[in-house]
Amino acid sequence: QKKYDPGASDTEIKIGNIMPYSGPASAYGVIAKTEEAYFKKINAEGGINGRKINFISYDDAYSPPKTVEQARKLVESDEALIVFNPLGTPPNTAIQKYLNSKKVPQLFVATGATKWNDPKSFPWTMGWQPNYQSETQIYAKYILKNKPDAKIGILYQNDDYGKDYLKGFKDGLGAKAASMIVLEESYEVSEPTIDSHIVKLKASGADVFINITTPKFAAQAIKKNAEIGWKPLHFLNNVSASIGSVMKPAGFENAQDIISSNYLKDTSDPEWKNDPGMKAFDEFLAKYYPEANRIDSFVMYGYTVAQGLVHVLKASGDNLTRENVMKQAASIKGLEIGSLLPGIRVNTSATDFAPISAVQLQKFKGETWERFGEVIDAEVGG
Amino acid sequence: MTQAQLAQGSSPLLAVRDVSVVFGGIIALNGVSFDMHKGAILGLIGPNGAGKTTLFNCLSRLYQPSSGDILMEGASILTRPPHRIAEIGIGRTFQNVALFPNLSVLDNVRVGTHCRSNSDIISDSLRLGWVRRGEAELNKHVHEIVTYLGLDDVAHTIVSGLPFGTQKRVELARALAADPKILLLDEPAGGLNHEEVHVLGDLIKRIRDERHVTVLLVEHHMGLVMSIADHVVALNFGRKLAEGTPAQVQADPDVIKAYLGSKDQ
Amino acid sequence: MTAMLNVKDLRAYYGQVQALHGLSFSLNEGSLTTLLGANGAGKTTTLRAICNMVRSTGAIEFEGKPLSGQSTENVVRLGIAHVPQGRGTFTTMTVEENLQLGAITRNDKKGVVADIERMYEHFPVLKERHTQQAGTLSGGEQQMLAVARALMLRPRLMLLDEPSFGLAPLIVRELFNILGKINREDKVTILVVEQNAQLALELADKAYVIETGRIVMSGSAAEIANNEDVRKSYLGY
Amino acid sequence: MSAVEEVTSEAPAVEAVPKRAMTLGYGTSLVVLGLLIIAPMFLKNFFVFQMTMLLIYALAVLALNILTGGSGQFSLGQSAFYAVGAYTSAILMEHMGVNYALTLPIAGIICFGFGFLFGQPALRLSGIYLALATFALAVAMPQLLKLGFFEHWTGGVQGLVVTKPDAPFGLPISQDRWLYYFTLVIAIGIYIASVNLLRSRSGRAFMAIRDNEIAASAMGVDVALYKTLAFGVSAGITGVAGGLGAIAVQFVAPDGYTITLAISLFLGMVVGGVGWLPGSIVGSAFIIFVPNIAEHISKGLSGAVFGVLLFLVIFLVPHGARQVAIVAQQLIGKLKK
Amino acid sequence: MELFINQVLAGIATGAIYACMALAVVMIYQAIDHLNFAQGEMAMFSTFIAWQLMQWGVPYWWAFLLTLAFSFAGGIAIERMLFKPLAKAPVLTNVAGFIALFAIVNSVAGLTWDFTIKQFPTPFGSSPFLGSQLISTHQAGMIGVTVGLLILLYLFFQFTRIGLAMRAAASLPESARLVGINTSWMIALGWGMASAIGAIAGILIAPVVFLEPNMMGGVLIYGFAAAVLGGLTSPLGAVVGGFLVGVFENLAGTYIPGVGNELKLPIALALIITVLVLKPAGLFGRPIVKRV
Ligand SMILES: Nc1ncnc2c1ncn2[C@@H]1O[C@H](COP(=O)(O)OP(=O)(O)OP(=O)(O)O)[C@@H](O)[C@H]1O
Ligand SMILES: Nc1ncnc2c1ncn2[C@@H]1O[C@H](COP(=O)(O)OP(=O)(O)OP(=O)(O)O)[C@@H](O)[C@H]1O
Ligand SMILES: CC(C)C[C@H](N)C(=O)O
Ligand SMILES: [Mg+2]
Ligand SMILES: [Mg+2]
Repeated sequence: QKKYDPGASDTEIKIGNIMPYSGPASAYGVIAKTEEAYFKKINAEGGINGRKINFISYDDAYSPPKTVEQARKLVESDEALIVFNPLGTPPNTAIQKYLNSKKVPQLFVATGATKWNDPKSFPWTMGWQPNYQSETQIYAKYILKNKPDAKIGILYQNDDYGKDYLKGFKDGLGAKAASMIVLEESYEVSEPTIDSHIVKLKASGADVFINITTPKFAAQAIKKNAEIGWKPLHFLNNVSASIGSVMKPAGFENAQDIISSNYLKDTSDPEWKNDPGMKAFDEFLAKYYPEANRIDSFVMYGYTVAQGLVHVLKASGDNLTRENVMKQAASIKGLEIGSLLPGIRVNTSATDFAPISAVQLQKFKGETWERFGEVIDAEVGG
Repeated sequence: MTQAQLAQGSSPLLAVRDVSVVFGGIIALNGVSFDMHKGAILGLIGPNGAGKTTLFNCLSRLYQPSSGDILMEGASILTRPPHRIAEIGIGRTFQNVALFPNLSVLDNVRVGTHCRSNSDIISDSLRLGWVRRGEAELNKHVHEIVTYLGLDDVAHTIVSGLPFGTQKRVELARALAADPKILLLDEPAGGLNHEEVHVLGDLIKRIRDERHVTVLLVEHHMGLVMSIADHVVALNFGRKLAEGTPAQVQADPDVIKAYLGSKDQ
Repeated sequence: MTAMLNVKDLRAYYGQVQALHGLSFSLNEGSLTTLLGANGAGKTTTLRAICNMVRSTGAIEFEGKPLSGQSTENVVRLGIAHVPQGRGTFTTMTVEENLQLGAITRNDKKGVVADIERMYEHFPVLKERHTQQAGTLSGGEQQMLAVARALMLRPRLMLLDEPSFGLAPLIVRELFNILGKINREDKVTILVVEQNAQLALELADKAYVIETGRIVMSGSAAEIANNEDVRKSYLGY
Repeated sequence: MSAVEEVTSEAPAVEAVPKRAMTLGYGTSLVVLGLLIIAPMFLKNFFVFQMTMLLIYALAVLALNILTGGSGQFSLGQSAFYAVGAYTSAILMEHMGVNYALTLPIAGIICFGFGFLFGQPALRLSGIYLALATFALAVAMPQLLKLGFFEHWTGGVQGLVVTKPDAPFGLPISQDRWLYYFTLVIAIGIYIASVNLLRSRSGRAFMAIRDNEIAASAMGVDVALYKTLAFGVSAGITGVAGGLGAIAVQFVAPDGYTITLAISLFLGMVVGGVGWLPGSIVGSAFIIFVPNIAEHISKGLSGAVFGVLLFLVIFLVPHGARQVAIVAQQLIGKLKK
Repeated sequence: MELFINQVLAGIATGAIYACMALAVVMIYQAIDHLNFAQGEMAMFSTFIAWQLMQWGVPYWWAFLLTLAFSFAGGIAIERMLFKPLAKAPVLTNVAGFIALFAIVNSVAGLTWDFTIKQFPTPFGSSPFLGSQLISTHQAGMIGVTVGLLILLYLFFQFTRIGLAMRAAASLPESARLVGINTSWMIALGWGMASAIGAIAGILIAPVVFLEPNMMGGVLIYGFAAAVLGGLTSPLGAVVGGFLVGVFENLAGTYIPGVGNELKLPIALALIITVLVLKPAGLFGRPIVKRV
């Protein structure tokens, strides 16, 4: 029996999305462009249970008031079924209350903040990627285990993303945080270079460097470290763990032995040359998004999350109500997506709104990441 | 007997005492002193760069003398900021016309009344009763002055396109709107032809007589100065060169040498 | 004598307002002509129209070449110097830079240096102030600078808009001596708008009187000086 | 050396408008007002929300217009005042439970004070130097809002969620419609007060300063006082707009009040016509809708399309909507004859 | 003490970036009497052109020269096409035009070259300079080029006729025309030169900050601040201003306790405003006196 909420019909499913296509965060725009291309592919292949996806994506320039306007437009004017993968913590915070009161799914938000996994207070909001706090907790545990006398210097971006990472790291160290951390440096995205912070970190005598920066600054930091001859044990956040768009520009020789973690396959990693998942990705790009820059890690990100959505919609069958979509999203069991690292699966439940919650540590060697250790379940508290 | 003569002996309305002004290395005024008596028209002449405008600027407190004092009705004006000069009755025009180019003639003149009225931004925004009544009164006053100076035809025109001479008249109107005791006129005859200068001369005298304004007149048009001034001060290189009746000054050999030049030269 | 500048049926406009209503006149090569008129008559507009600084119609020819359609700077490059009303001083630059700018179109470096010295001779106060910011000069000093700057072009035609404005009587006379001299010796043609009609008529060969945008009288300077109305309005005797 | 004011010489940054042209005639005003009152009754809530934002940004543009068109001072720092207003309202509502309507005058007063104080150092600056100073303020504001020191109040980088008010007295209209009419009343009040202000002695003092500071001071205008007052008034109105914005959007966060907002408001003023108060609403419409149109035309090039549209507008009407109004007025005048 | 020296050196290195941009800012200011908000984006675009040429196999110096030529011509073309029609429009309308240009250039670059960072080569190498690990040879080279440019610009404005004409055209176009200056072309020339200098700045900065469409956002703010601090009329001021801002912000970030880091930029800007309040024409600008 067919059941529809606004945005769904026999022929189409309207999916809303909000992305910063313009303004300082425009680098993320490719995420939605990739998603759009992926839905084109799905539609070309017959759609979802016979229905075409109508992907409506709006620009909010990363400005929360604009996000609210666009979200309301999606819900009230375009009548989209769900708002899918809107990007950024502040924009998502701005619309969370509204979407929950309207009972519109805010599905697979494109930010790793920890707060999206809160089904009790916000049953209509669900995260996607491993959350920032758990990632740095993993680093913290690693340090406690392997280098208990570390003197730690941290560089983080002064916004929600940096602070979330920072919090996770400190939580991970627990009581030892105060004694182990010798310097916490923050930078603003408006700074042209972060050289002076690196100089300061080196001078602090730190021998472990927690690098919580976005790609450009990560590359600057890696390069500057080499230039001033600072060789700490270097942890780099997953946000910037891209070989093609960070390690290579920063110089492979400068990036050796950096530790990071990942849940996605790196498109520049020769390891996946013959991997079927990667091949599918390349075929998709060639056919539906040829102008894409495949080394851009956001392309892979968009490709993956779009598949997550397609899975949920398929599972919803003919019952395309918002409630059912949310229900299906909350009951993904062991979904494998070709672009996820081996052993990492998508899992959700009525009490677990964190679809991807596992990562694997990796170390940069030569020109590739070498993964090591187990796949670690990274759910905070879990 | 002129009013000026009547007033002689009593204390001066305005007294310039030993005023000097220095710009970097340039001494623009060097110990200048003179008095102005109520009801007089005092001519101030001197070669270019003698310091006449500089003296005006001291009187309206745009410049700070490096020494000396300026007394208005016995009180020094040097402690006053520039915007509190108009309220003690010193009004001026500018050598090179300094109107508010984007405002109409009427509004230019209205600004002239600024120091004679008071209201605050809140009452103004709410257009309270007393503000409205004040504006009405002010409008009457402003229109009267505009008519007095024959500016009715252009009253609503934006001043920037007006002929130069008309602009000078608007400046005069704006200065008069504040009911000054002393009017400082910096080359009001510039750009006027002979006939127009004559009309202007009459106007200045009328203003003095009818509106009881004392006038300090800087002018290179000797005909005008000689015909209307009661008293003339000549400056040269920032110093006072001569002082006296127009006839005396005009005949002063120093003044002739430095400023007038002899006819047969 | 040939006509150096020929103006026919000149009309000029400020926005919707017409300021000149069909002026025609000509200047002979080497002549010194004066333009008289009341406040707002259109004298300034006439000079501005010759240099294409206002919207105008009609024919202006300089040495047989039409000036209409030429940009102001090209008109100047033909050798027409203009001392504008209000002086147009480059107030933020030094006195000397102002003079150099007057000669900016010239290529003879030495000649320019010599001419600057000559200007300093004409107007010694400018020499004293040569490094001073021009905007801080007194009104009269700036007027001298404006005339000197125009002379720096080594013009063949000079348009002067009330050059005696704000000048002390002594300097006015000197200025007119200089103008007379360059007119006679350097054969510079001069058109001068002047309120000091007496001096101007003394010096000029020819004069025009303009009223509300029309020429109402023309003739030799002597004729004009003897006209009743002119005597009354402009000379005062 | 005498105390000559060393004023940096700048061509007046502002092309001024004659005062009489600063407002609309009665007839037109009534038509516009009628539209503003009736239209929302027939619109979906979302469009009502957009119209509310339209009024709010119009207020902010108006405030800038008073500062720039009125007193000739340039400001790229309006986003900072907007932010202070927004945070004031949000904090008062969320932390102290103050009624939303009461927070607005408080936001206005606080911003007035802030603007007035900021105007003090700005006094000595003009033109580009003033632009830089205000720009600095705009750049600094989000960082100040993020400061850990204020985090308890501001919510730091996370911002604050604000509760949307219901219509009072059980009026049977939606929250959005109620907020719209509430905003409309405030906007009209402020508009009328602004028109009054510019037509008064104070307004003339502003404009005199804009046109010629030295002459204004010789006429008895306290240049320093009126310049800072202009900043204060402008900031105060912007603060009220910010407060309304916080209530309408239901969220405040540092990222909402970056320099981009200040630039938008500036563009709104230019498009509406510098110094022409009714243009504020046209300018506001431009900054709200044109980016939407641009992204509709091309996502990847939305910035470029926006730039091209902006160029088209300023090529066609370099004086902004005011120019359209003048042409229209002339046409109507001709038709009447 | 070592930290102090290190921070000063790091500040000088970053300051070189600001100084470079500030020179371009001064250049355009002298030509159009205004700041061009799109200048950073134009520089970024030029740098991408250089990068693209090198991707196509053009050797560094050829790419460099071609980019300069392209930027010069591009600057002139932009002025002719977009800003000449606005010559009679109010100043603020022109500022709106700069913002529009900013949006266009940024967006086109983003679409053409996307937002991933690109490595940009340096002709000076990036080994430690004179054995000091705080300044690389690239940064030293950058300081050298900046100083060289500064000298050229100074000579240009003070001693060439065209420099004088350009200043005159910017400060008082009407009078400039009256002395025979083709004001309109002076402005175009100014755009061309500013654009070329911007290209040099971009090419020098890119190896440090990595090339991407938003690379100039922060740099331009600092470039403006540096130019204004030094005095917009003075190339020397721009360079000194750049170094001062660089050093000061680092020291503020390091030594002002508590708020230092998060407020580095606001504190630096506040300092600049303080300087301006005391010295309105900037440190090296000639004070302009207005009189009546
Ligand atoms: N701000 C200033 N800086 C430097 N010099 C100045 C300044 N103001 C005036 N001067 C100089 O002071 C002298 C006196 O100028 P002032 O304007 O008073 O002359 P004036 O008598 O009014 O002359 P004029 O008849 O030409 O108007 C002039 O030589 C002028 O160059
Ligand atoms: N910018 C302008 N806008 C509008 N009208 C103007 C403008 N400039 C001049 N006019 C008008 O054009 C007419 C002629 O002015 P013009 O300046 O040529 O007169 P003038 O004879 O030089 O007089 P004066 O120099 O004594 O003012 C005047 O009526 C004047 O009002
Ligand atoms: C991986 C990214 C899409 C997330 C981004 N850094 C954010 O939180 O805003
Ligand atoms: Mg004078
Ligand atoms: Mg004239």
